[in-house]
Amino acid sequence: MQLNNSFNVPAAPDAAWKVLLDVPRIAPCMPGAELTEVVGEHAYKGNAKLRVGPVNLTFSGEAKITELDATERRATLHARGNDTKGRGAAEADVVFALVESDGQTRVDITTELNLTGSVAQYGRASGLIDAIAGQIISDFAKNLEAEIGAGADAPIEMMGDAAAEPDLQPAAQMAPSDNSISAISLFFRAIWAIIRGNR
Amino acid sequence: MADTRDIEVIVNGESRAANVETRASLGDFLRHGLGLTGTHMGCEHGVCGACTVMVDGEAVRSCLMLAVQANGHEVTTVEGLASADGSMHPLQEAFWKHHGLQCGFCTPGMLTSLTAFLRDNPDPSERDIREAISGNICRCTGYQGIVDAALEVAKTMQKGS
Amino acid sequence: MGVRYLGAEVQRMEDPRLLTGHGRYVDDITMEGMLHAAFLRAPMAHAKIRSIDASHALELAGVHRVFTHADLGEKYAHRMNQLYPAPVIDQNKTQYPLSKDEVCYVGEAVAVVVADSRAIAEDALALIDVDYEALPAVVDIMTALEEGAPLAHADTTSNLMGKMRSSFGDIEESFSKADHVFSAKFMQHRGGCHSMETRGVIARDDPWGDGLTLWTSAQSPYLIRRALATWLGESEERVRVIAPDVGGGFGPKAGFYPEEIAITLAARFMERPVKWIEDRREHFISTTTQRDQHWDLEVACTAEGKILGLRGTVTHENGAYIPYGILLPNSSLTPLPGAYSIPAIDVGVDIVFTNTVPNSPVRGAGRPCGIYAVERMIQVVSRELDIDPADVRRRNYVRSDQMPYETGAKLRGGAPCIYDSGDYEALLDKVLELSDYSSFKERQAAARAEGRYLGIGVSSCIEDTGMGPYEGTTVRVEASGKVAVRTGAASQGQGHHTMIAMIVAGNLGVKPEDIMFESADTAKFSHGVGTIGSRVAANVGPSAHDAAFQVREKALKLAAEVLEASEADLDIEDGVVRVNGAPDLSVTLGELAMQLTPMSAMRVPTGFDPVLEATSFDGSSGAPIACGSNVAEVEVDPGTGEVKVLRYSVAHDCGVMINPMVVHGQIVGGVVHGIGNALFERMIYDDQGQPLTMNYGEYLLPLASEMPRIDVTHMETPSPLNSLGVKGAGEGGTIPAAAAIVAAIENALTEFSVEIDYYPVDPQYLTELIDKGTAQAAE
Amino acid sequence: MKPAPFIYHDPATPEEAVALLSQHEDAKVLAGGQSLMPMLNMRFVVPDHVIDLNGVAEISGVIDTGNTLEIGAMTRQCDLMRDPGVNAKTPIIPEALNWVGHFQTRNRGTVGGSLCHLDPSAELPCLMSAYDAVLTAHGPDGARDIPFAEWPLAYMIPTLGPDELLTKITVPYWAAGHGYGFVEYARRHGDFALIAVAALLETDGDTIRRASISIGGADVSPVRLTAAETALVGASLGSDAFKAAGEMARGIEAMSDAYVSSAYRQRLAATLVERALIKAGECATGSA
Repeated sequence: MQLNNSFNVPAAPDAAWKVLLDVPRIAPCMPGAELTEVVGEHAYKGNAKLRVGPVNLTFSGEAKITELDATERRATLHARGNDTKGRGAAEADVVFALVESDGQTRVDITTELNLTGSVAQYGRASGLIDAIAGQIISDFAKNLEAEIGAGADAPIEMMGDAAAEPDLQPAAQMAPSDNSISAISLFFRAIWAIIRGNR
Repeated sequence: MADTRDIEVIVNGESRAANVETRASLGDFLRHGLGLTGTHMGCEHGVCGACTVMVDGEAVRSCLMLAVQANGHEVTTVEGLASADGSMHPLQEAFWKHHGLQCGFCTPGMLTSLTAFLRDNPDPSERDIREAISGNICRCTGYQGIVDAALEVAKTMQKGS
Repeated sequence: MGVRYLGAEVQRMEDPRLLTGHGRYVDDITMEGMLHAAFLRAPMAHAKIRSIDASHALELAGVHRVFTHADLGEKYAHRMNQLYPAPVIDQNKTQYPLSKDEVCYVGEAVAVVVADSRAIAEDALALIDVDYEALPAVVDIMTALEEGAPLAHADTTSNLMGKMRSSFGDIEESFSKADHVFSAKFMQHRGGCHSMETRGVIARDDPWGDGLTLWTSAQSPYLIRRALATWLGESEERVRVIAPDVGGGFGPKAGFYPEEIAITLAARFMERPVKWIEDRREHFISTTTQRDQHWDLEVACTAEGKILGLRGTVTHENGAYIPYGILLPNSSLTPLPGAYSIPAIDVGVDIVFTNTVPNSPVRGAGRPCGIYAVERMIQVVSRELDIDPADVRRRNYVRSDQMPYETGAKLRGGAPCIYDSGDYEALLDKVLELSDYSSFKERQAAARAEGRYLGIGVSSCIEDTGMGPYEGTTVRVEASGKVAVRTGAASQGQGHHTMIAMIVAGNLGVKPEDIMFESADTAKFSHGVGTIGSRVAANVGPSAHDAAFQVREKALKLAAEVLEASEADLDIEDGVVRVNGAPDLSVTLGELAMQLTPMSAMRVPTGFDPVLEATSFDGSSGAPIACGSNVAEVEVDPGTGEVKVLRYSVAHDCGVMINPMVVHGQIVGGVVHGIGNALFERMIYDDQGQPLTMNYGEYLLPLASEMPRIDVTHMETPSPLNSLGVKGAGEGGTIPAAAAIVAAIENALTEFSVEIDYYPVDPQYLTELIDKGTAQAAE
Repeated sequence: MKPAPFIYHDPATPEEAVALLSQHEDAKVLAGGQSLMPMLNMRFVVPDHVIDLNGVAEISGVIDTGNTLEIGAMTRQCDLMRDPGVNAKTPIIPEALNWVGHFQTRNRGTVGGSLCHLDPSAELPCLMSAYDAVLTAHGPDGARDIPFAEWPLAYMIPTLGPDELLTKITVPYWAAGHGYGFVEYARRHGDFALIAVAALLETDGDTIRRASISIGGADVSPVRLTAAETALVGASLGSDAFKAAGEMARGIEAMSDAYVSSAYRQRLAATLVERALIKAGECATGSA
């Protein structure tokens, strides 16, 4: 399934671009996600948690920047994870494109998400699973918007250091922790809104 | 190591003790633990009804019960329906007469379900019987022979009472 | 003589065993040292396999081995053979037993774990790490042939597997002289196997002893023996395949599966028996199914509704591989004239690969689709010309005085399709009477006055059954007096034991209960074909008849010598040969068998075979054509879109009935399968090829609660193609059902001008058509 | 299709069960097992611990308090159906339970299990929504009452802490002689409802005094048709009012899935609300 999100950040494209490439910094913007290891230049290991009703999933896998075009300011992040209990896999190609717009930056995020295995094979929940995935991406975009906005004020050199020597502590904890009831509640209320909106 | 429990279950009137893995279903325990392979596993998610047995006289899905949950209870399987002398249960006879089975795979669940149902509902209509076995899927017969068999047994039970 | 049990409603001999829980299905069999297997299956519809890491799985206590394609070694690195080669297959894609480097449907077997128990084997599946590179998947047949469509296989340039065509008569002339030409497009979806017993295999390999033995839940053990031996490059003599009690087949169990090879090799490598029992989720994604066919047809007819020609195109969904040749598209085309005399037909089929479970026949194979297509066009003619659907049929039937009637279509293998016998109009009359067709309009009007919508639908079908040439039987009298009967025909619930025992007992003069019946074990009978295409009664019936007759002849000849009487004066009853008029003079069949055994102090008569035995392969010459007419009466609730089948009537002719009770059961069961196709069974994939319908709460098999009582009446027009005059009955219930149901629904909703172009007809679809009709009427 | 390994616990009291829940992080409560067991067998749910409540006798059974019906969470659906008091005072409950699975699953399935599983299509949540039932949960700090309206938190997730246990459901009685109707449409007998409707009416002669309409299967949790309930109060029993209520149901929020669209669910809700009300109206004998 393809999901599209766009937002503006009050920063110049160059500044926003640097934040975007700082994967350890932006990873926590993904609800339920955590980075556990840097395995190479632009390659990382981590987990993402997801709850669908009684089913608690933990996807464990890798994320990698597969395409980087500094002049066009386009990057493609490929992320792929398997549920740790064998119930399926999630794979995503996330294309980030930064475009200058009135001195600010518009960030276009195109996500091609594919769920496979038994998690994806439940017809009665099919609409819901799409909606949950959509919500996660939309939350990610919102968190990223906040993060890039914040990052634009920080000295660029600092962020460069952070990228070189990543601090695996989340830069900002905006993702709802997966067992916090109120967070789940908020999260799902948002999903309901999406499900209804889509009809 | 595997989580196991010692259990004791009365199966078809006979006390059977065993050490079972707690994740084992009652159906798998009957089949592979006790060798009572008359109980069939058709879907293992509680819809097809082939694995139906009676626990304390009530028809239940043996794929949706853990073996450990049968500890201290009485279980009747299809092997326990016939009389001690080997003569078939009236329902088994009626299935035979009305061609109520073809491949025979759903049959044990049909028989255990209908045995319990007819005991509690001695004067059912055809509609009642069709609803009663709506939790037992048969791919072969189109159900008609099964329904006819159950109707006949109900009628005989009425006369007998 | 001989016909004593033929036509009798004999209670089945296999039943007491099955009723008391003493059947012996594959999973009931256990053996010393047996290990258990579970398959790791592709989670995506199309992907490259980059690597497989089973190291974590192997560390789990109780896991013995994990096999992948690479682990099987060079000797076993090849693809499976094509079971039914055919010239029209342009791209012969068969699977590897375990995927090599590409998976082409969700469910394709990638690795197999062998462990102490099934549960442990499943635990290990989650620990195998496969690195897949996802590839685009093709799911929709309507776009699969378009330029730029994703390809089902990475190394191909098109999703077109092949093309075939049924063409006869002068189609141009038919259309040019027609008063009317009408067209219709419709999609047909047929579901999966869903035998209540899933598939299952036990393999034991004993190279120094019995050789390789396979117990498998299958319809065609001989085909599996041949296919397995051929794939292994070994002699069939060292391969024994047994189909024990089988809990339903319905077509998909007639094939040969990757798991049968993989489990064989696992047993071979482990040097221990290995069992695999398919679970229900696996059944949805690894047992072959029937899927979508799209039809785009034109019919040419006269003003009176006489059909002159039929032409168009079909798109047939084949799934990812070709496990079973082109049997399905072929059997969709063969019955195309249906029960009608249609001078010209020209219909082509595009056979299309998709990234879904491979395709094989399900009860009726392509026949329900072909018949549905013809019957739809009859409905179209009836509607457009406002002629009663029964009358349109009447005007077009092949008449009994035209038999044998060569339609112009071809059976599989290219033989001409010839309708051998039958009276289609008489059959229609019978079903119209049975269903109170003539008074339906009154019922409909009375119901409408109460706000209820009733409808009636008629359909007629023919069915090419009993494809010969043989399915053999051996009959042997033992010294015990028991009669051993062996055949290759596997039973999945059709009652072969009873049927054959009836024939043999009647012919030979023994009690049916003295017959020891064995079947579906390649070590017990030399050669068999399989239980497919409603062929067993029409082939094993004649061979059992003939073999028993031969044994009888031998026994009488020998008895004549022993009793010093004329053969003409002898008769056999209950296993005893008596001299007519001299009741004290008798010898049992067992004594006669004993007589042939060289024993001290006994004279062995000369000039006789060593045993009282005969084997016959007498069968059917060609395909006996069964026929049927059905009437469905339904009620539609426009508030919910629910369709209730109120009544269903069948008039069926499958020639001489050996055991009418069994025939009745086949017809009723078949109709219910057909109603399932028409209204309930639908297997859904998403656009990425992920199957969404993976449990019995979502895949809707017909239940007793929704099924009507089905009234059946028979005609018995003997087939001239075999010695018993029988035709097949296994699929005749299913084939015409969807057409009758859909016609009845349209009839119920005439005031909404509902035209159905898809089945299974689900309530949402129906409410959309109703609402559309309501809106149009308001305009 | 065998469950992944777990550690099995069989507490005898609610306190023991709560203690086990507090102690073990990844634990799943096993009630009747008619929903959890399939998910365990299919390995959708893979918990480290399973806490079986079937030995917790004190949370099973029904009590008629005079004004309310108290249902122990572990009361089996079949027992609730057979209870004479339930049949007399809350007749819609046995009527609705007829639609819950099949008699074999009702022999094991429990009331609390269904409410905790919270399948969007399940009949019991729909009923409890219609009744504004109160659910009592036990946790390490004792009991708390949760009105049904606050019970569903998200798709198939109730408002229960990880160490809380549903122990009791309290159903307030409607006046004697109230009308009730439970209708649903499922593809086959015993299937998940596409839409289920529970309707309760109290009347005074021909005038509706009180109404409750709950729709299951439309959204992720049961929906109360409050606007229609309000509109019905004071209206006369009869087709016009019921039809209008049905039309209001057409506007509810509804889900789509692989099988049916939200538009179809809305259309079905309109049909079935009207039919449930007609049924309720027909059996209302006047409560005054």
